[in-house]
Amino acid sequence: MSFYDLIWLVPLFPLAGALINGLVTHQLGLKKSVANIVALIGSGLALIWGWAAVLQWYFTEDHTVSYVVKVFSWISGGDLPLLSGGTAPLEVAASYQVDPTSAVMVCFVTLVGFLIHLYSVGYMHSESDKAYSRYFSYLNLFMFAMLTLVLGSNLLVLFVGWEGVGLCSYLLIGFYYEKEWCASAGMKAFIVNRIGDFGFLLAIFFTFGWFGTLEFSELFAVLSQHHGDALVGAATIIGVLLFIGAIGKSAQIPLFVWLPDAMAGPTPVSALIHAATMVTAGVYMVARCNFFYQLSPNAMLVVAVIGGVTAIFAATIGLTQNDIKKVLAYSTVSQLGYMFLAAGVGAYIAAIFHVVTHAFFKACLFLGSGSVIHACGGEQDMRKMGGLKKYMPKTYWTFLIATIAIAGIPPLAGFVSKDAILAKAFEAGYTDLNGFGGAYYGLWILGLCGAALTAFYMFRLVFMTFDGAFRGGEEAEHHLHESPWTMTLPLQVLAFGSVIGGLLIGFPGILFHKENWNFIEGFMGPMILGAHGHGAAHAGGHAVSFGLEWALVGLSVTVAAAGILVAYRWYKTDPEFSIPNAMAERFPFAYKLLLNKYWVDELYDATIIRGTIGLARFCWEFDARVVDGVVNGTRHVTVGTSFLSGIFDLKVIDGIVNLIGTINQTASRYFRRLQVGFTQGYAMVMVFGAALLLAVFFISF
Amino acid sequence: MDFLVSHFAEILFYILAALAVLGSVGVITLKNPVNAALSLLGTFFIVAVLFVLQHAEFLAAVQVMVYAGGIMVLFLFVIMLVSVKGLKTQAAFLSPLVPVAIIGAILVGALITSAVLLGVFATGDGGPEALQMVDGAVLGNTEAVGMVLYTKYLVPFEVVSVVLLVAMIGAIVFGRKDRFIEEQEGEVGS
Amino acid sequence: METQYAYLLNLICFVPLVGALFIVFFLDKENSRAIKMTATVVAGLDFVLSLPLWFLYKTDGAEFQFVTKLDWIPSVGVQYFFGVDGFSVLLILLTTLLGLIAVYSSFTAIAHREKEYYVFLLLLQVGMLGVFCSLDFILFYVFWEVMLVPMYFLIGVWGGPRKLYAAIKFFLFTLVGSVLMLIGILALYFYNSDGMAAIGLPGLGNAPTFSIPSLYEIAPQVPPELQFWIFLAFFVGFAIKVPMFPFHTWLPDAHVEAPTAGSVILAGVLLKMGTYGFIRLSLPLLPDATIKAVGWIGWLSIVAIIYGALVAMAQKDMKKLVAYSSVSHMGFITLGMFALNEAGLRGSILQMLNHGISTGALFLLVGLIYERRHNRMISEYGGIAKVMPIYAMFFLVITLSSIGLPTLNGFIGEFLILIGAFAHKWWWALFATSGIVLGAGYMLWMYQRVFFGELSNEKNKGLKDLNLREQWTIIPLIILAFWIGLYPKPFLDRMAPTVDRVMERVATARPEAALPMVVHVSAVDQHEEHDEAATEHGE
Amino acid sequence: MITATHYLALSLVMFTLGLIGVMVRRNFITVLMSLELIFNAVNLNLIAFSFRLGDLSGQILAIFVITVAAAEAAIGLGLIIALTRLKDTVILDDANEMRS
Repeated sequence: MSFYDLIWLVPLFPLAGALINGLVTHQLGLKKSVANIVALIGSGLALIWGWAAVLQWYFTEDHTVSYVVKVFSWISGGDLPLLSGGTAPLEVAASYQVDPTSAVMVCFVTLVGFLIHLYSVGYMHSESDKAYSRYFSYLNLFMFAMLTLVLGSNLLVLFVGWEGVGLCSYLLIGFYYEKEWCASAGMKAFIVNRIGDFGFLLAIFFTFGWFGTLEFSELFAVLSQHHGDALVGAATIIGVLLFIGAIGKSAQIPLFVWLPDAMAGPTPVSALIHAATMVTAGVYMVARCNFFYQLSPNAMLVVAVIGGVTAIFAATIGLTQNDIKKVLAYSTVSQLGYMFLAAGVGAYIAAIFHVVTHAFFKACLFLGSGSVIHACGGEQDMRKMGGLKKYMPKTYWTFLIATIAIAGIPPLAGFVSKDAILAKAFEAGYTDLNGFGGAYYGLWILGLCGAALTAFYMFRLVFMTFDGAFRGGEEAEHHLHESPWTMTLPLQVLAFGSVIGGLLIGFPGILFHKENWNFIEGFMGPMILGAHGHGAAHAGGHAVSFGLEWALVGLSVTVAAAGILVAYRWYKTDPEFSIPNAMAERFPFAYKLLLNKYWVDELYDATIIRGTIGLARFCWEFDARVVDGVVNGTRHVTVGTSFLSGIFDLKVIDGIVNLIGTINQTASRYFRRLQVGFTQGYAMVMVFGAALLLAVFFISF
Repeated sequence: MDFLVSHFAEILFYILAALAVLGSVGVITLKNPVNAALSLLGTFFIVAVLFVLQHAEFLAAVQVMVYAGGIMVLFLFVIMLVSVKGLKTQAAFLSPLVPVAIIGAILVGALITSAVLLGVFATGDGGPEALQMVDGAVLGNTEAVGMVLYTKYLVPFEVVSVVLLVAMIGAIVFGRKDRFIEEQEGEVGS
Repeated sequence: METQYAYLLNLICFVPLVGALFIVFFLDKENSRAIKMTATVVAGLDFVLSLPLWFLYKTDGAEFQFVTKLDWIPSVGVQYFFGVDGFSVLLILLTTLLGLIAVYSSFTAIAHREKEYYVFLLLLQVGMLGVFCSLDFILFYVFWEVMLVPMYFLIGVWGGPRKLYAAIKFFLFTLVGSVLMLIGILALYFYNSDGMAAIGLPGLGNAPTFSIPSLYEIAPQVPPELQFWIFLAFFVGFAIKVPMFPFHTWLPDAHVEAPTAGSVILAGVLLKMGTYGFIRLSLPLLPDATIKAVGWIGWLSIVAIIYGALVAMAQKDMKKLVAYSSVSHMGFITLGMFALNEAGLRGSILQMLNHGISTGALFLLVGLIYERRHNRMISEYGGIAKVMPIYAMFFLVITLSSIGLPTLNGFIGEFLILIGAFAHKWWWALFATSGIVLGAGYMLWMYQRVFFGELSNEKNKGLKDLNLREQWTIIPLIILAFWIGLYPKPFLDRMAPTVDRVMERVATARPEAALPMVVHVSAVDQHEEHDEAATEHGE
Repeated sequence: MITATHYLALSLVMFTLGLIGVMVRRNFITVLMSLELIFNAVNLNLIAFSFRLGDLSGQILAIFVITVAAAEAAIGLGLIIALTRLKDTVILDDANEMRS
């Protein structure tokens, strides 16, 4: 029994940690230290076991095939008719798998996760015991969900992890539930994710409908044989639907509104969930299901276009934000756009590579901003900060390194991965991939502009917070202090990671004719459908000439440098930021547009949210009036008929009885006159009577 | 003259009939009860004659004795009693009812005639002679009647005598002045 | 016909009756402690007795097990015919569990007239168990009616302000339904024996019998027109009970006015009567009509799902919201059922259990807060999580189970139903999945307005958290929720034989009412003589 | 030749006149007299049939009729005397209360 045979222990450790913290420490209100130990053990064991399993698997097993470990058979739905005719048994197993994609993800998720756990120990120290244990239980639960998502061997287990992370983000965003806007931010995140999951679920049904199985390995096998265009239609539908799920989870264009609000949660949460791991789940899913996208050019285009547009769109909003975490949030959305752009052009490995590097420096940025906020007593507005360089040297240096990395300055990680994406985008345009060359060119240009903007607003952030004079109040300045080691150590590790990570993992071998040095390309190669052999996207040799590669590198570096210079010019030299303010007056509409995030939130609120509530109210009115009305109507009808029958009974039948009474009365009134002792009258009556009798006798006779 | 002789019976009957009708009308129309009584007496005699024509000699005798002699005397006696007390006897007719009564009477009369006409066709086995025969020997009507009365109709005869007795007692009770009525009057007066 | 352990079934069904009678005669009104203890012991005993059913039921054994068959009215063919299959075992366990929880959750809720309350609760239990066990139409109908009366009193006497209106509405609605059902039963009965001279329909001439299994045999011979009318009669009876879209207005009133335990059982088990009826009676007995009806019932269920969710979103009263949410959930169940494939049916049966657990727990939770604050308006609450953390956690878990979060029971049922519906008509799944999003919407919105935000309302400050007894009304349901969520295999295996048999019986329908779901039909000549053997097309 | 019909016709006329007399006259005595007239008509009828059928029972019946008539007249006149003592009148209309 090797480590990787028990791979399902990796998600189980944090789950155990979560349960212990949740049920034991929280209920009994034990001290913080207990919660610390339990949480750290939980994620630490996952880290150790995960790395051990991956390494052992790496050295003993064949990399080109995924090693599936079936834990137990989860759902069995009997035979189901398929869209493609025939029937297939619905047997979904709870099974995990180890293969290059999940290996990479497991490694960086466990590492970053553990570091953020360590960081949270310091950051959450000011919370009450109960809240503290509750926080760590949720964090461990998140680790369990993320690892399940990453390690799942079929779409359904992935979906379990998918929803699990959604739940944990809901719980952690809404951690400070006393504050109304925190709770509503949490709910907003969950519902937007749920809308994304709507697409994901349909994709699962279509996958089963067409292929009769949800296992990645089986799907990979089935799709790699089918070269005919029969499945292109199916692959497109499934690809687009899956991408809808990814949009919801990774906050792309239509469904990105929840990520900026998600900053309401504690900063380590933002770092872990909304920077490093959860939001990248969408990218992982697209990379995992690359076989769908490889078969349908339209789906790939959709991914690329949305990715590119989101990148530039989020970058523009990031320019004007004043809240430090909002800037980082929009930068995350923008970087995710880049990852999807990479996936859209067929460079799934570059996308995953950017995920890893982004995890390092974005986590470092968030944690840095966390320690800044921690120091400034919860203040998040950059305009009230400044000159923190002197007070927090470690945080400053790690923050600066991460900013350089994200800006895309060589040799740091950011440059390596972002440049790879831009190169691939250019190449797609150049080789007219799937006939959409023009679109890919446009996206490449957008990418370049985005890179410039990213460099600009990141350095704007650094200069505003760390340089110049402290703009916060006097007493705030007094307890500006460097964060404890538990917070700075993870910062340093992550900064180190963002420096060497890039070269170590994905060395740009192409530039130096040493393709095999690029560890990640080689490692994850077999996972991509058609990577070797028929691959329409990028043939073995490079369509783009060698010289062109270097030109691209040069271009992206110059663009980044330009961004930094402008930022330096505007924010570093004059502390009153006169130029940006002047720019703001000259283009008031543009400034307001960007500041208010293109009013997207308000738009959604007015249309969708108000619409559904209005529709709901209308349905309720309809229900109360019409459907209930019908029921009450029948009630009134029955009551009415009973009322009528009551009246009928009263009037008609009683009426008859009374009538008879009155008849007698009136008749008697007349007859009385006859009976007055008028003897002759009697005689006459007798005569008439006799006559009558005789008449009757004769008639009948 | 022979016409008279041959039709003597019919002519006699028609005269008697006319007289009887006249008498009856007189009884009804005469205002003064005495005159009416006399007219009734005349009618009784005419009817007695008719009885004789019909071979009911005993009956004619009885008619004359009982009716004319007895009942008429009673009537006249009562009329005298009434006129002595000076009671008003005029206003003989109930004007409004006269037409109704007449129509009613005619109606009843018509009905009875039709009944009778139907009866006319009834035929008996004996002839008129049988009225006088007793065990085959023509004795006379009275003997025949007596024979039949005391043999075949003895029970009704006794019953009728009882009726007469009861009538007598009744008449006496009405007739005499007894304490019961005074008490009534005394009581009413107080 | 496995008759081993048959006494067990009769015991389960009539132990509550004995208990109720014991309470009526031997306990006087005053000492409520004794009444409560007896009621709990009886309900507990009933639950313990029903546990062996889970283990003794052999999935590969005969269709109906633990069978007791005694002549009741032989001249007409009515028998005391008790028997269960996998499907009924699960529902019986749900009933006894919810019954036990209902009894010991209403200790503090009910103050006046406890004696009658517990008697009615136990009688209700008898009625429900009887329905699930009986395999004879008349016995089934008797228990169906017996069930109504105690429920009527539970709502009518211990209910809220508009209790009489709600009780009468509930009673009349269900009664109309059950009467129509009776007509359907009789039509079937006469057709089976000596036919209906009145409408000139010749009977099959078999011995007159009401036993359901024997009527299963003659089901294929019933002419389609007659099947349609009987199906319609059954449909109205069961649709009112489910409740399906147009007949659902009694549910919110009945729930809002019923006492906590009453609405737990009403939601937990009574709503399952309708769907149980469909699967036990309508589908197998009337194959042709079922296939024809699949279209419009599908649409009705989709409307129920979306309409129920939307109306739930607009509610201000917590119980009404949960009531409308159960209309939406039941819409899922009927959709799954009429998708007429194995996954759909399994999903709908499993969802019946899940709905019983999650909605039952929701009503318990709302009842607990109602006991403290005597108010169910969402606006009255806010920030409760601060004062009652355990309650908040329980409520969260149950909410997540009801909106179908994976690893919890709701998801398994919904997934199977949706994939079944998808296999039937792909756009069915499209609409139904939107129901899930709406579901997440209104439940979390309610959760947020009640539990998060500041503790503004003064009255909420003093609320004390759940004591041990109250916690133990919810914990078993949460354990079940996680168990079904994580390892539903034992449940799915137990219901598998029932599903297969129902599917076989539905497949016996005539070719012209061909199964619409199999997309491409092989070139079977549709219009050949219809009583020629129905060729199995497709495979 | 005089047949029974003639007598019957005569008795009919007398009967009708007597009847009118009873209904029309206001004087009690005259009413009684008209009554006697009716009796005579009946007798006439009986005798006519007795003659026609040759059966004596007709005459016997007539005898009985006469006796009854006598009894009736006695009673009637007794009434008149009682009436006159009470009401001092013999006009039928005034005697219209049962009370004495």
